[in-house]
Amino acid sequence: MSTQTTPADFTLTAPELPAGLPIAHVFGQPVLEVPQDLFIPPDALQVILESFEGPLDLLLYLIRKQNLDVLNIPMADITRQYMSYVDAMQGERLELAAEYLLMAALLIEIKSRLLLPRPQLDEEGEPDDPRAELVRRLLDYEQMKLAALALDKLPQADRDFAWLAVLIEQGAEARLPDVAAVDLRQAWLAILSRAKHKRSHKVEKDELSVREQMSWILRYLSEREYVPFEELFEVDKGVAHLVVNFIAVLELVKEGLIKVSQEVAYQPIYVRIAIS
Amino acid sequence: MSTITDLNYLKIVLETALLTATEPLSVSQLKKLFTEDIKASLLNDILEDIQADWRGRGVELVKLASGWRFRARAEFTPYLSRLNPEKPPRYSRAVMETLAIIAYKQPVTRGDIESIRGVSVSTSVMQTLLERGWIEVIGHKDVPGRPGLYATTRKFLDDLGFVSLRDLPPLADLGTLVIPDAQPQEIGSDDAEDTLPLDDEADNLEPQAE
Amino acid sequence: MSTITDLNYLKIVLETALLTATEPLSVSQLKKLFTEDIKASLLNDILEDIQADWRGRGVELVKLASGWRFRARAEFTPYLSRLNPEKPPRYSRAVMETLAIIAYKQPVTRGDIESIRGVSVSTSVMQTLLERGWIEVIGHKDVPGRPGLYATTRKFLDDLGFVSLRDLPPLADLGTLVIPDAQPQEIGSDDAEDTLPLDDEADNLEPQAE
Repeated sequence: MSTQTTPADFTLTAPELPAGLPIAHVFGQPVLEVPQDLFIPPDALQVILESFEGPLDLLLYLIRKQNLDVLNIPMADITRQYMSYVDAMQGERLELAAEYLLMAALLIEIKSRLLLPRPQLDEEGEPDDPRAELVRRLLDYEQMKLAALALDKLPQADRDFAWLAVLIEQGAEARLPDVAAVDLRQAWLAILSRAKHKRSHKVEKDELSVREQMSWILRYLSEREYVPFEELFEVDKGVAHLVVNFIAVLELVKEGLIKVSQEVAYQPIYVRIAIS
Repeated sequence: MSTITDLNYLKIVLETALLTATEPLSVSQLKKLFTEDIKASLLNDILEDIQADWRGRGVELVKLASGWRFRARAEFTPYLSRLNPEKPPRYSRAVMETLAIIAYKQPVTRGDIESIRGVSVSTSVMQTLLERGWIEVIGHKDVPGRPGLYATTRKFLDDLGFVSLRDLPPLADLGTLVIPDAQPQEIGSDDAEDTLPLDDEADNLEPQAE
Repeated sequence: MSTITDLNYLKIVLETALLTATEPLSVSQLKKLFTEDIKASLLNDILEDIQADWRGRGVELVKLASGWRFRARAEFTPYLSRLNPEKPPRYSRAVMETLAIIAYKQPVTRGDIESIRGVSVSTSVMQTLLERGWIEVIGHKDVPGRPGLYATTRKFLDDLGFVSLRDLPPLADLGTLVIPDAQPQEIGSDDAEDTLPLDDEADNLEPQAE
């Protein structure tokens, strides 16, 4: 693909990039530097790790931070620093660690091959530097990382500019908009992106079925005054359903939406909408 | 630009807002475009001015019950209908976000929706969904004002082809896909603070206006 | 109206179609507005004329991958966003890096993306870009598992204001990434790895007492 054409005034200020980027946000404050002594408070570690996009990103950060020549990576230093991150990470985020461990293994392998007295020769008899492949991957990744930043800075439809929407009144009967499941997901993404602190409004399937039952119970109660507790439970729907229904009742009580009452012990329990 | 003294600039902003709006805009909505307090009478004057500018063109600015909006003149419909093979309309983002919140977090009050969205929810948005038969009030919360509790209906599930709410697309992990929005440079009004999150990445991620 | 002889009327029809269109209109679509056969070159002239008419206003006519479309100038977004706080999300680095790899290296498989990023790419990242209509599967690679080949869509180009992929920001030259402080005299792209110095590593490789 040709990359010759340059749109008007676009310039990449590539190499300085990693320095200015906050590597993490701790309590809303940008953290620009990992502490030199590499003591990382355990709470901050997770935040720092989440701000890296993977082992290549972390490695690149370590190299760029120290202004090292990518072609001449001091393997011992970098491997040691890298390992201190991975060690710290292992307790916290095991699922992340696999990809990072793979990279650690690669670093150690390169380091050990460099220690061999005579470098291996490639087919053409040239010394074969074991770091070459790693360097290629690092540079390829960095190139794409910068491209992603450049793309993100471009004005995007709807986010940065609006299309025109002048109405055409078509005499025919008005058609109702279609909505598909994915539209709901996209809507939620927009809400998340605007949320003040990135609260993840995670809604799991289990929670959803509770929410569904909560709505069902409220509907049921709204048409009746007092309902015996048992009446809310349809026994033939199975144990899972009963449990979900019971959690829904508890949740409704907690939110102050229904009242559950019993006059005397062992007497029937009644449920009603919480209205004084 | 701290104050808008240039009437022509004011006019351009108004015209742009009306051309991009998907719904009619009332004068009080149009006021919100500016942090300065602009008199309704001045806005009305400018709107009539814009209306006059567009005379003799294919599109006209009209005043409807709910506000001002641009629309194509009827005489051009024969041309336009050759182009548009009736694309189904779309709901505004406000409607879609409100629907998503009711679907995933029901039962919720309007206040709950507003606190999740971070912006107020207009009556017309709720009305759109109620009229469609996709949401309903299933009770009232026992707090001052006794706000209605909204839930989705059977019809909502049917129309979207779901059997139960559990068929909704899962939302797990969505948090990793987006980043909190950057604070736009020059929105100073106090309600902007509620709607737009302060973000410390602003420097890196600001869109470049060219 | 049997024939359109009046160029001005032709222009009004075109402008009206573009102001009301919900997506970009190509010249061949615009031709369909008229029962008469209008030359593409004439239409292009008029389109450029309309474009010029709108200079200095809040709205501009732009030429995109799939055709012509009116849009509000980015500088007015701060005003407009006071009316509509809802807008599409700002995507995370994972999403943007995936998009960049697809845009610059297309067609690519998910495996290709993973090997460049060095981490697995979650399904929800791909789904987000597919749902946004920015990427699509354009075929399958003839290797075991027949993985899908991803490419960017026209909508991606339209939404970023491009006519073609050649308008993408140029990639940083790999050579300029090599040495961070010194300006490299010459960039020996492919040979670079052969010049790796091996000897001065000795210091670093010695076991160090801690």
